[in-house]
Amino acid sequence: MATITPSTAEIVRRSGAVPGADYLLEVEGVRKAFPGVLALDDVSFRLKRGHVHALMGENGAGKSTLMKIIAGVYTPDAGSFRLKGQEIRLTSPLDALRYGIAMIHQELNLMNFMTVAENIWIRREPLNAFGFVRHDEMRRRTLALFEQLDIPLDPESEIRDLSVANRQMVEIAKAVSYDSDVLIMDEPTSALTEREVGHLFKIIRTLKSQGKGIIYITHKMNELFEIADEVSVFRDGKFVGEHAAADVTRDDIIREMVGREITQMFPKEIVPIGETVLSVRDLSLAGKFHGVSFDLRKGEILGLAGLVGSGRSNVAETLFGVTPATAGTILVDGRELAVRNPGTAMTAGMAFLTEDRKETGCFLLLDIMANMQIALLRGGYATAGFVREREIQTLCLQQKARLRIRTPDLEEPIINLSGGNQQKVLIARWLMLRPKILILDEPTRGIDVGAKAEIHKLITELAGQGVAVLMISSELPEVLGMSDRILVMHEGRMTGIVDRKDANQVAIMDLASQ
Amino acid sequence: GVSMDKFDDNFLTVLRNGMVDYAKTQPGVTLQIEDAKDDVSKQISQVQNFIANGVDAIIVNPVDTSATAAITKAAASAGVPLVYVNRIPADIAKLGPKAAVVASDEKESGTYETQAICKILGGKGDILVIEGQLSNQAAVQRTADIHDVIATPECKGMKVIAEQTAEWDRTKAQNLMTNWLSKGLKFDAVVSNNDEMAIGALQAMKSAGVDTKASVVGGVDATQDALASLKAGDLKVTVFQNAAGQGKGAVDAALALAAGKPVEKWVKIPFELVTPANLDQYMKKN
Amino acid sequence: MATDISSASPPASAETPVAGRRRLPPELSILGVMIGMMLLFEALGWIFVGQSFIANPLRLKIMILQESEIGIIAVGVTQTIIMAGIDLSSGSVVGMTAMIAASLAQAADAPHAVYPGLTGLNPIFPVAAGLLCGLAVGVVNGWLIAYTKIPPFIATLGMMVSARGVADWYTNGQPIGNLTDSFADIGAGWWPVIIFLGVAFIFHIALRYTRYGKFTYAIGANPLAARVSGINVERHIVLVYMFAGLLSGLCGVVHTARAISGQAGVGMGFELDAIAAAVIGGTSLSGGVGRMTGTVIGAVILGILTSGFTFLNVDAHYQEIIKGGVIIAAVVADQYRQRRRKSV
Amino acid sequence: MATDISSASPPASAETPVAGRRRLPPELSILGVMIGMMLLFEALGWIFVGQSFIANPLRLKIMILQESEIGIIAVGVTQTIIMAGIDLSSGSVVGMTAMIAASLAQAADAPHAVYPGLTGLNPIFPVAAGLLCGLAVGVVNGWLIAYTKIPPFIATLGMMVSARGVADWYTNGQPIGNLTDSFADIGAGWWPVIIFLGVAFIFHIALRYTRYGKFTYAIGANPLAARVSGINVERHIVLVYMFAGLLSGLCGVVHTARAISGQAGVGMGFELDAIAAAVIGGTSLSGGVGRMTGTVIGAVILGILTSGFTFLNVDAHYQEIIKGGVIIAAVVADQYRQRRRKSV
Ligand SMILES: Nc1ncnc2c1ncn2[C@@H]1O[C@H](COP(=O)(O)OP(=O)(O)OP(=O)(O)O)[C@@H](O)[C@H]1O
Ligand SMILES: Nc1ncnc2c1ncn2[C@@H]1O[C@H](COP(=O)(O)OP(=O)(O)OP(=O)(O)O)[C@@H](O)[C@H]1O
Ligand SMILES: [Mg+2]
Ligand SMILES: [Mg+2]
Repeated sequence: MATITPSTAEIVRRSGAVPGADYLLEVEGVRKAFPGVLALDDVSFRLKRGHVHALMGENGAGKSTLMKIIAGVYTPDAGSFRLKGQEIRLTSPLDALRYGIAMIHQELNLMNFMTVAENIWIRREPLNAFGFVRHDEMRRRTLALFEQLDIPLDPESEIRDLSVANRQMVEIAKAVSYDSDVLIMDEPTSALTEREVGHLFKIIRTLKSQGKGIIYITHKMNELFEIADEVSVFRDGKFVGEHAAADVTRDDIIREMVGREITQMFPKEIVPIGETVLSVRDLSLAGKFHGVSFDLRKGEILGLAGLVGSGRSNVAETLFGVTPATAGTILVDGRELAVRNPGTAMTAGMAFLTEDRKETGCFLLLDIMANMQIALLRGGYATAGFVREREIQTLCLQQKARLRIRTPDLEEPIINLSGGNQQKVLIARWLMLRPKILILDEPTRGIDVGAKAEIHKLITELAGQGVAVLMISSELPEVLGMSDRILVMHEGRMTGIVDRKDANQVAIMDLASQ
Repeated sequence: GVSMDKFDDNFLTVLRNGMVDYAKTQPGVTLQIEDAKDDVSKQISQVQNFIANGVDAIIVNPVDTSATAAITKAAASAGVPLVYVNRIPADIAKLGPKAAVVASDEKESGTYETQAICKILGGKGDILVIEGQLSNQAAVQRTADIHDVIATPECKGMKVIAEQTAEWDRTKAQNLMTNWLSKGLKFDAVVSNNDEMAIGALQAMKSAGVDTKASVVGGVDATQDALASLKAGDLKVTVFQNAAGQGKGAVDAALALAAGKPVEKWVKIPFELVTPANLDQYMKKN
Repeated sequence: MATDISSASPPASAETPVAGRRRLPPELSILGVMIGMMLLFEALGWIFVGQSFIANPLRLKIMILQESEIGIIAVGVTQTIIMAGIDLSSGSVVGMTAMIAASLAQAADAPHAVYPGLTGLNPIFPVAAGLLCGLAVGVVNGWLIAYTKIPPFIATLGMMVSARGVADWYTNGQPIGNLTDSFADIGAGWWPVIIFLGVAFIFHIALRYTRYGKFTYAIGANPLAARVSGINVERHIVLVYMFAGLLSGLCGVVHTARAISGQAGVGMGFELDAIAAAVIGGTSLSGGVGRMTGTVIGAVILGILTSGFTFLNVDAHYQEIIKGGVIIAAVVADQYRQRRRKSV
Repeated sequence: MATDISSASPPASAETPVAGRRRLPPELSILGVMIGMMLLFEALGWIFVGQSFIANPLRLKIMILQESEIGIIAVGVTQTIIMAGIDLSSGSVVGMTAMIAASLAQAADAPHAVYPGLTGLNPIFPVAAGLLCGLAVGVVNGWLIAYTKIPPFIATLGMMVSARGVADWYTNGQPIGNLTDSFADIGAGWWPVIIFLGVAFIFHIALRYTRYGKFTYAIGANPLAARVSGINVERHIVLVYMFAGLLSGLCGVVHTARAISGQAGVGMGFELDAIAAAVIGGTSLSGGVGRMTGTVIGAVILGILTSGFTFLNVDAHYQEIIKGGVIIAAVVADQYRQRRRKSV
């Protein structure tokens, strides 16, 4: 087996393809086991030059794992790799980058305290003759890159000051800046709204025309048909099929992914709407949003739509007391409530699924059980301080089964779960509370089609049981499909509330950019 | 200005109090006492701070006797009188006219202690040595003294069977002694670099059921606890270093130098051996 | 390939936890290192000293007795570290509470009593005073960290300097001797060991099975998420540091009783030993990870080292040099074993 | 409201980075605290002592001179902390390199020279020996941390114990005196200050303007992201600890020259002071945040405190008690000012 040492990476990259090699990247027989889990089992995969190859599969199917192997982050137990027909061996991310393989990771991987420019050019900073970094040049290059990609960000701002969506855009810019032949995108749009997605697709098309290959992972079906040329489907760590995107339908793929039919994506049921449980009047948070007012009634699902950075998440955080309001009133069951911290909100019957899984959601080092039960412990399930483990374990197991969380056991550290499964654990955390008012910020981020339908059904069920739901989502079909009414925001103002019957893409987008 | 090696040392506390008490009896004398915390650089800095503040004389209880050159130089070039107390600086020969030393001869302490024990044992026996902090000169010196005494013809029959450090600390000595006892070591005497460790060793022996009245344990410093132990018949010997005398002597020397009067280069304050026989005359002293 | 959770029927696999997957507690590995270390000394003992290292009750006792003071504060320090904090003040608080407890524990016939009117008291009083002082310091530490948001390192460093100052100032550095026998009994025989293991057990239970423990881990793993989950993070921080302070006070009392004397310099450097015991035992300084059993093993490992070296009569100078290496080697071995087991 | 990055016209806003977004360097705030502290002592000076605190060149010199040794190692320690590590061994390495440097710097007429054949050497040799030893220790630290993956706390703690052992063992605890004048010159007058500020400047530049610095921050902020970006994380860790070791060696040399003697106990506790200087100066123990200028200011703050207390003739017992409080207060003030500025 002719293996090429990393030092020849550049040569491989510069040289043309081996005659007869149709594929940019060929992966064969990859196997990867984690303790207790066989994440990939004899998987093969091929990527054509100038094509977008989509990867589909349920949460935990092994998509990210395969991509991380290709990007040199994990070492596979078995498998061979060919780049432009030449055998290569990947031992570190640096190797992969040298071979011309760049990746946008599912979990954001940025340096919080460094600037946007520093993050993008890390290890490739422009230097002057003395080896000093040329900050001006770096800034110039960043601006040039941003202009090319149409990203409106200041290269000097620090990552920690950016919203999740903007961080995602930085990741995209960083990956593009490597000018690599193979670009892997692991759920790049999970935090983006339509506008940015359109944006990203423009970038992808340009790259395609330059003859690069793109591996694209998503759980959003519509994206698949918009951008992909081929699609490969994975199930339970195995490769189950490759198709030309033009030859298959949505249902075909879903069937292949989950092994059963999913009939209805947004199983909205009209349930009786009860009395008002939450009233918000002129709620403001200085510098973030102002003058937000709405009523939320029993059994109602209120969607919250808007562009990225419109302040939707801020409203939710303020309602829950994460960032207490600077003005305005919150009434729960008609009584005014001074929400100073999440504790008071929870006592009043609220629950809040945050949008940033990593920062404000998961306790990454703790096990699944600890992650699920934490909110529950506040108000019960303990006798004289001693946690009633049995009862809680039963509850957790119920949630695990109901949400199909893919894990060997509840003692697994949550960090070892796939992104979508982590999200499910967090949803379980709040559902177990049996809240009166459920606030969901991007609830189905990174969740596969099958599970998404399940979660939608669950939300509808809860509404049927009289829970008032406030749902933020950047996926317009989701908001349109699920909500009884939709509140639209733009730059910290609410621009209107639309009823389900009047709601459509155009009306919402109109309000969102008003 | 006074810079002390450290504040939380019993002996140096007595010395310091000796200075303070004596200074109170002297009209117009105010002391500013600093704690060098066993740190040479801190001490040098303190002296420089004193000079910056324009004190009339400086008393230094050196952290490191070999590192006094810098202090001597600083004081001499600023023309401030300087008195070293308790420990003899290595550069004693190079001290200028406005400098003096008030101290006991450290060689005496370990020597007196070991000689006394040698006498009790009749010149032969196995001994355990508990050392102070390994990086501390008094510890190094006293341990060396022990070996020197054993090398003399009268004490040739003595043998060191184990030698370990307990870092001047009572409980560490308890631990060390218990570890030795657990090994079943047979010994005739324990020679400790100070009283605290000697008492620790005795406590360990007591709790292990060893008859401490019949054992031979020696220390240095003649602390209150040591004297009490001596009286109770546990400790057999300790060595008294006249801390208060050194403190008083240092203030005297500093005052004399500040007034322009000549002072002996080394004002010697002798060590004194304390045994049950002469115990009473020391009970009130430290 | 051990398990077959990749089965296509999720509900089934969700209900039946797969056999053979039971996780071993991570401290088993460091326990292995500890046992290995004892066996090594046993072997060296037969070779060089001609006696058994382990089969000696007195040695087994001193091995843990000599670390029980460190151990008591390590119980508190471990909790602060799990909560992604640290407690540097513990050693100084030991010094401070030792002086305070000693001053209230003097016998009626003490010649230079600190409080001549308060001699010969029931040991309850000095013990209570020591514990309360420790507790108060802990509350101040916790309050500073929780409400002024300064790094725990700085808050407890400041407290470390100040508490040592108080200890030195309390009697101008004079030691306090002539303590009552009833007080001294607290530090006699097996008592320090019993107290150490007792508090370790209590807080082991608290960490594993109570809300207090779950909250401690949660805050250490992700304070933001803990807050969003409704935990009163500030109050809990105060609570944990309060316990740490209380345990430092307890250590001060035990130490004083053991030495039968209160000394200002006591406890110097204890904080580092305590942190070392915790970290050797597997507690992560970045928070969220750690167990009390690990800390106990960590403390015992330090004790084995000290006893082992004295047992082999290693030259005091070489002891130090080797000791550093052995600590590193123990943790490397632990790391290695854990990693290997993981990949099996 | 500060920025308008969510504006609907991206190209325009991309071209014109919005004004007013430039962050003020965070160390400005701690500089303010430092100046406030000096003014406070100035005011107290006029009230209680009747002289100026600041207008005294000798005092200004000693204020920084007395912290310059701590400062030199703090330069290295700061970098390890920025990289989310720590270096506890620095103080012991100072002790060890001090002994080694001193043993090679003895004058030809030294009575009990350690190496009688190697006296009266050019100061180049002791300096080089000290630096190389420090460097070697640093490489070992870095290697352990990078390749065995043990926590930096344990690796450097072990090294701290071992290096102190080597220092004690080197001449069995005997101090080494009678050094050559040419060697002693390195520690005379302003030299320690110049060396401190010199290395601080070099590494300030390195951290801000070179790839070395960018990598250090990146690894500290997010080691995974650093690895994924193609940084050889292991190699860089070794590099940073190597520099930290080198600087400890330098401090050992400077100290020996300043004290004109090598003593085994030297440098005890320096590591904590150095970490304190860094943390007071705004370096975060969780990594990714910190600046050399902050560390210099942190060291100077410690110096001001010491000089100020001596100046006011505060009783040494109270000094300690107050000092702890003042360190806390300084950081609280810094925190408060920073937060206020942020929310503006
Ligand atoms: N570091 C790890 N340790 C243990 N198990 C892991 C680890 N990383 C992933 N796994 C497991 O491997 C399987 C595949 O995970 P992977 O992240 O590749 O899924 P995915 O297809 O990307 O899912 P998602 O759509 O949710 O992102 C999952 O069962 C996951 O629990
Ligand atoms: N952690 C943060 N630090 C500073 N500013 C932030 C942070 N997160 C969000 N912002 C800013 O706050 C404003 C509102 O953001 P918010 O997240 O509420 O909007 P959103 O409509 O929910 O958008 P998104 O889809 O990005 O979550 C934006 O301008 C964003 O840049
Ligand atoms: Mg994934
Ligand atoms: Mg949002």
